[in-house]
Amino acid sequence: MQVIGIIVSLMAGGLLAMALGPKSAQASRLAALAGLAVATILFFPLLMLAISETGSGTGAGAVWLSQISIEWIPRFGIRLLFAVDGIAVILIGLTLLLGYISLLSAWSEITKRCGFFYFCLLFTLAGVVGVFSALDLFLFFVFWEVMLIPMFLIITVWGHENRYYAALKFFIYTQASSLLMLLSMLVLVHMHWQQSGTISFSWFDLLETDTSGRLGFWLMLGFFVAFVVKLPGIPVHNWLPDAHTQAPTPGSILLAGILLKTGAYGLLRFIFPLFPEAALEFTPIAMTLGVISVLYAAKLAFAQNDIKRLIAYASISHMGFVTLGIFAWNAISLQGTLVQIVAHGLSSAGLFAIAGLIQQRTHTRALDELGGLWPQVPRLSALMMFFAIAALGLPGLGNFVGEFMILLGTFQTSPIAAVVAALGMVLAPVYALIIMQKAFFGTPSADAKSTSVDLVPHEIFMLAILVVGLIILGFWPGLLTNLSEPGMLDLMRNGLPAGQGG
Amino acid sequence: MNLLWLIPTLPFLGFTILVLSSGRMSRERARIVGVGSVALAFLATIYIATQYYAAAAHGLDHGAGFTVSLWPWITAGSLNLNFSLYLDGLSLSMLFVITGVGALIHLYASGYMWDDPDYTRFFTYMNLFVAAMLMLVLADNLVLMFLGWEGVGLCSFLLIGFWYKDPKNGYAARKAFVVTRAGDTAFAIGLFLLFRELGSLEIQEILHLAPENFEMGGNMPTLISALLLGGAVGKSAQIPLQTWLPDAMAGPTPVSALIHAATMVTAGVYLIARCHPVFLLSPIAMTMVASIGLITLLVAGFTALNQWDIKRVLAYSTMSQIGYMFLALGVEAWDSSIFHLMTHAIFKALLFLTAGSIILAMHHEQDIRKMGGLRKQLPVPFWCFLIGSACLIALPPTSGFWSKEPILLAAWEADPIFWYGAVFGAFLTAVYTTRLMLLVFFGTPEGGIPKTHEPKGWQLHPPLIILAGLSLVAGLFNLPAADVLPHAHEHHPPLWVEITGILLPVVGIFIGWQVFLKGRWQALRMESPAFDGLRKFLASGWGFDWLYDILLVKPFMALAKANRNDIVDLVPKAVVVASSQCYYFFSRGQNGQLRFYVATMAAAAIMIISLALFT
Amino acid sequence: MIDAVIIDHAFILAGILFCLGLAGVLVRRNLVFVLISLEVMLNAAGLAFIAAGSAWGQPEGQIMFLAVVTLGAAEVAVGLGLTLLLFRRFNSVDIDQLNQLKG
Amino acid sequence: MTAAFIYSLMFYFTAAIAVLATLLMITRHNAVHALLYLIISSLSMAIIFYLLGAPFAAVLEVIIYAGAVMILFVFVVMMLNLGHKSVEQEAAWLPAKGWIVPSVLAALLLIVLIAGLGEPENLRGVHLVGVKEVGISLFGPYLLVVELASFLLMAGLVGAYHLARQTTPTPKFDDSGTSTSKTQGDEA
Repeated sequence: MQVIGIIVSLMAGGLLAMALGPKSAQASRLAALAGLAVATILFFPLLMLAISETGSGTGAGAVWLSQISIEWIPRFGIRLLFAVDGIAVILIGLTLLLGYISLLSAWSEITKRCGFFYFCLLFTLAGVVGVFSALDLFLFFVFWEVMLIPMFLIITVWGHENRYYAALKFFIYTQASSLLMLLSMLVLVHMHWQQSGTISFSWFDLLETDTSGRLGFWLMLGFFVAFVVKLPGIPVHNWLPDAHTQAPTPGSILLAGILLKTGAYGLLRFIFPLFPEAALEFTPIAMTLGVISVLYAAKLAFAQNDIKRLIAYASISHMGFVTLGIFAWNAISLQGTLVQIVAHGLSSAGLFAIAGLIQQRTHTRALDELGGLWPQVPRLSALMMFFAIAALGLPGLGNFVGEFMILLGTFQTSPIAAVVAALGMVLAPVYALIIMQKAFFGTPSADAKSTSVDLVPHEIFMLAILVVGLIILGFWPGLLTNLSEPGMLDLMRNGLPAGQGG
Repeated sequence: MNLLWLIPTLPFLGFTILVLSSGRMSRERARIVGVGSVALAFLATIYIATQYYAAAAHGLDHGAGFTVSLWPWITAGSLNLNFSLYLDGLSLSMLFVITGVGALIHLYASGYMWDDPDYTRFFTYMNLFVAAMLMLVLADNLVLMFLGWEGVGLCSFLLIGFWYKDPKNGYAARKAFVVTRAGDTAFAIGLFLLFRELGSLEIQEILHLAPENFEMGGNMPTLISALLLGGAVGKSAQIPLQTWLPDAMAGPTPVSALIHAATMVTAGVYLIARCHPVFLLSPIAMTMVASIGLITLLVAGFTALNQWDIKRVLAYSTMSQIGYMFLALGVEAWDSSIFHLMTHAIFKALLFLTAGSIILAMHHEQDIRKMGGLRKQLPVPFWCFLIGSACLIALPPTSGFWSKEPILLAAWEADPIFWYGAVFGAFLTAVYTTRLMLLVFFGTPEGGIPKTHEPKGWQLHPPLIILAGLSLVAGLFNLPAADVLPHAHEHHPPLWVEITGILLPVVGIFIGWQVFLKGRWQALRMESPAFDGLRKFLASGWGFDWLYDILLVKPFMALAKANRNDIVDLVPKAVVVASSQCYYFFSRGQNGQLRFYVATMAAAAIMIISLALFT
Repeated sequence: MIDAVIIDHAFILAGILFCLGLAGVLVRRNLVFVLISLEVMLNAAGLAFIAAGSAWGQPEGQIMFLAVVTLGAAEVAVGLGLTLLLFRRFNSVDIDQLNQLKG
Repeated sequence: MTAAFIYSLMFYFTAAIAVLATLLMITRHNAVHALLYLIISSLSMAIIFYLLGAPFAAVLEVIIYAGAVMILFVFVVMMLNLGHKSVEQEAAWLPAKGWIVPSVLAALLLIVLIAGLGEPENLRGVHLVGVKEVGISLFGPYLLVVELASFLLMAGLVGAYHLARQTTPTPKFDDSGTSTSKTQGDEA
């Protein structure tokens, strides 16, 4: 089955890269690239299948494109259950794409211990692909941990000045919350065993459990906390700014581009379908959390002096929209969430790549030390302008389509949340344009670091992929939403409490 | 008719070519691409217009429009928007204004910006602007219009902050973007409400569904039209959100001509004209539109009187003329408001371009106190400026008269107060225009008549002459927009109303002439210290800037500075501190004295035994 | 049965002696005095065993006393050895000198 | 004056002596005085053992406690020549208010212990347990205790010997907290 092939090839690539590491950095880079290439080759049939499935256009295509289930621990009903639907295909595609981007950005930036770096990079990718395709809760948890460790290593080994603090904080936050998830997972399985007599960790069986009581609410909360920590929701978000500022550029791209999406995917896949009534009851609180994180993170982003920290808070603000979209739980807002996830993946990867390039050239991330970069590096600044505009949600680019659909969908369920979140659209340009003003416009301040080297072709190629991706998402979101249509509708039906129509 | 998609794509194509060339293209080629793309778009518009009239000729009922659907854009659940363009009389007339005036301004700009280092970048943004404006006007559904709406806002940000060396321009650009973005958010919320109520965002569908679903004067249509008005007010710089327009003058003059006079600021008027059935459903909204128009035209009139920068005077006069258009929309004089929009685009572009020539001649000096008696040195700009001002004051033969007069009459029909305000506004316009004319071209400033050098480049004068000719002749066109918008019923107000409407501007000219050239009634110039407070208040745009600064900007900045690193971050730090405190407290217990340990053992023994015994 | 009362009082006596010994240990800084008080506490414990043994009339009481005594003896021997070591190293017998292990 | 009355008189009298001796022992400043009071206290304990019908224990107490242990103590006191100057030192180390906490703790413990005693009724008086019975059970079921006792003593012996051995002069540990080891080749 392709997904297992993708995961295995990524891991193999990682191991090969590590093996070749000591010999020569170039060899390990090529090994990593080979691993990723094999994974992409295995991914294409899946994509073709998904496209053909939606070819029928009526959204009646089969939901589960390919499914495989191998016995793993029969006693507890744990199976290697990999299943991929429209949503998973898109997210795996995004992971592989951003894998390439982070590989390209690592080309010049990572010099010491390359082999080990590519090992960590590819294992994180494998973990994330596993998370998107595992439908056995236990397997999901395993991959949830697999993607955490290498990311922690990337930050600790190749990070910037106080990377230990950031990596540890990141690790503790995610680990603690995932233990909560493990606990509620086990109790859920127990509940299922009591109700149906069979022990099984598979998502399909657990769908049937009746989780309407108080216990169901607490279990949902357990899952919710784990995912909100990963998708930084406001109360538990403060690991992200530290992790981002201290992570190396490829690390930030991975972190912002993919790891945040696992939180959003988790919310989408596990909260509503498994606990419909509890989620419905929890919606107002979750919506307020979403709105607060939109506005509060936007205000904080404006106050930052470090570029990467500013972008980190910006992604928290964007992810606040995702929480809103998911808890509105109707067709428009869910498709909007998916578009927002992909668009944010691309735009924040771009922003972080450029922040990394600026740091490489001027050796500083502080906005007040930068100034007047436009005349020195026009191409870099033009691309930064593009990504800043994409981040503030200009129509015609991916972010706007996502945000608009989310707000439109949320307006159906709770108008107040949508209206207040719409204020986020006003705050977005405030923080997005501050970077342009302080770093690129204006005259270089006396002690501003000057830089002569504009973009190198391979850097332009890297950013060009993201630019094209965002434009396609902005003008032809249909390419994406058709793929995820069947999967999303089926998910939505599962997520609605019994008796409520589509 | 299916070449309609060509019109927006031509400037967009110009934009992509200029972006991809990114600096490797020479000035000449950049000029050809930049100006050529808009000129081609104008030709395409003419071609489309001929097809439109041909179709209208053999029997197609006037109101019907043509839709060209390109590809499905956003489809999810019950929402399916597709990327489709819609052409009818209204959008055709807007096309004429945008591409026609736009092409002339581009031609002028190619000469004006000749020795600017970022030549290609300038035309990249200008082409993107024209493409976005065309998309706005041709959009079939409101979300596509929103795309054009925000694209236009972005380009105005880019162009205002074009000379990015000076941080003030950057600030003005960000201010324009954020203020218009506030209006756009109101527009977006209006869209959400519309979608929830009517279930669709296609403009034509809404215009049909609205009368059926909403009852006259109900609070839903009022709310929706208020929100749409919010968007329009943001983009057209009307009262609550108008503080950005004067600062927008920081951009190059052709930008002010194209964006802040002819096209972008009229987007709000186009939106209201396009959605007039929704507005018609709620009289309250109509009066709101009219009153906002009236207040803005008066406020802008007074402020223009006290400005010393030539471009700021024109900016406030633009704000006041758009106030007239809003007033016309409010009093249901739909077609005359669009007509005024067109004529205003022409003569205001003319005024701005001539102001550009003057500034260029005066080595980038914009303060009219330093100018004077330029009529001999700059003949062409002088005559063009004269014609432009005549139209602005709405003297009878010019197009300004033909477009402003029906607005005044319609205002009288609707409500005499509107008429009195409008007429007084006309008088103010006359005074400040003559003031501008006299201070710039007549009289002698203290330092003697400044020496000016005649700007070279053939591209500068032809557009001025064409625009001057157009602004004289434009009064005679009857715009295709008329057949889309509901026909204004014939006005027949009392005779004295019409005469005062015509005579008052002449009186204004006379007063202006007396005060500013002859130096009589100096008190009126309000220069004496007694009026200092009032003059400063009026000059600052009635203190809106100061108000918003206190209300919004300062608190936000203070809040941002106060909470630079995230109080929520203190929670984990607090946990760390608490655990280290506990450690310190308990570790003091190990003080190395044996007797202390024995004592604790004894105490523990006592506790355990008593616990065992008594529980 | 006054004898029974004797046994009870014997326990009370043991308690008193034990607590006095404890007080002695707690108060003193001189290691020798601490050892002496310790002896008394051990003795008190022995008494309790003996009283119990005689109350039930079983020899185990005295056997336990034997164990206590051997323990006491061994303990004193080692304790005094340590005292000597303490004296040689610190030139004084004050327990508080030995606080290198404090937290 | 029946036998029982003499018996209980004897018991309470020796109990009182024992308590008094211990009390005085604790409060002495001079080590030798404390030792003497310890001897008195153990002798009175021996008498009580005898009264409680445990003659073997009484004899044992006298021989080992009063005898052997005391001798050890005296030896140590002599070696450390805790003579006159140590009395003032002892007085300095024992301020009056130093007694408060220990005595409170001891009193509390006493109360708790006494409260813990059960009802005296089910105790069936004093039984004489002769040496024969003890000897039989000692080398009968409790042979292991004897072996353990021997282990214990052996450990004590070896420990004491090793600790007190004077092979190399142990490093002086002055108050500055640093160990000023002057010995050469010391494995430390």
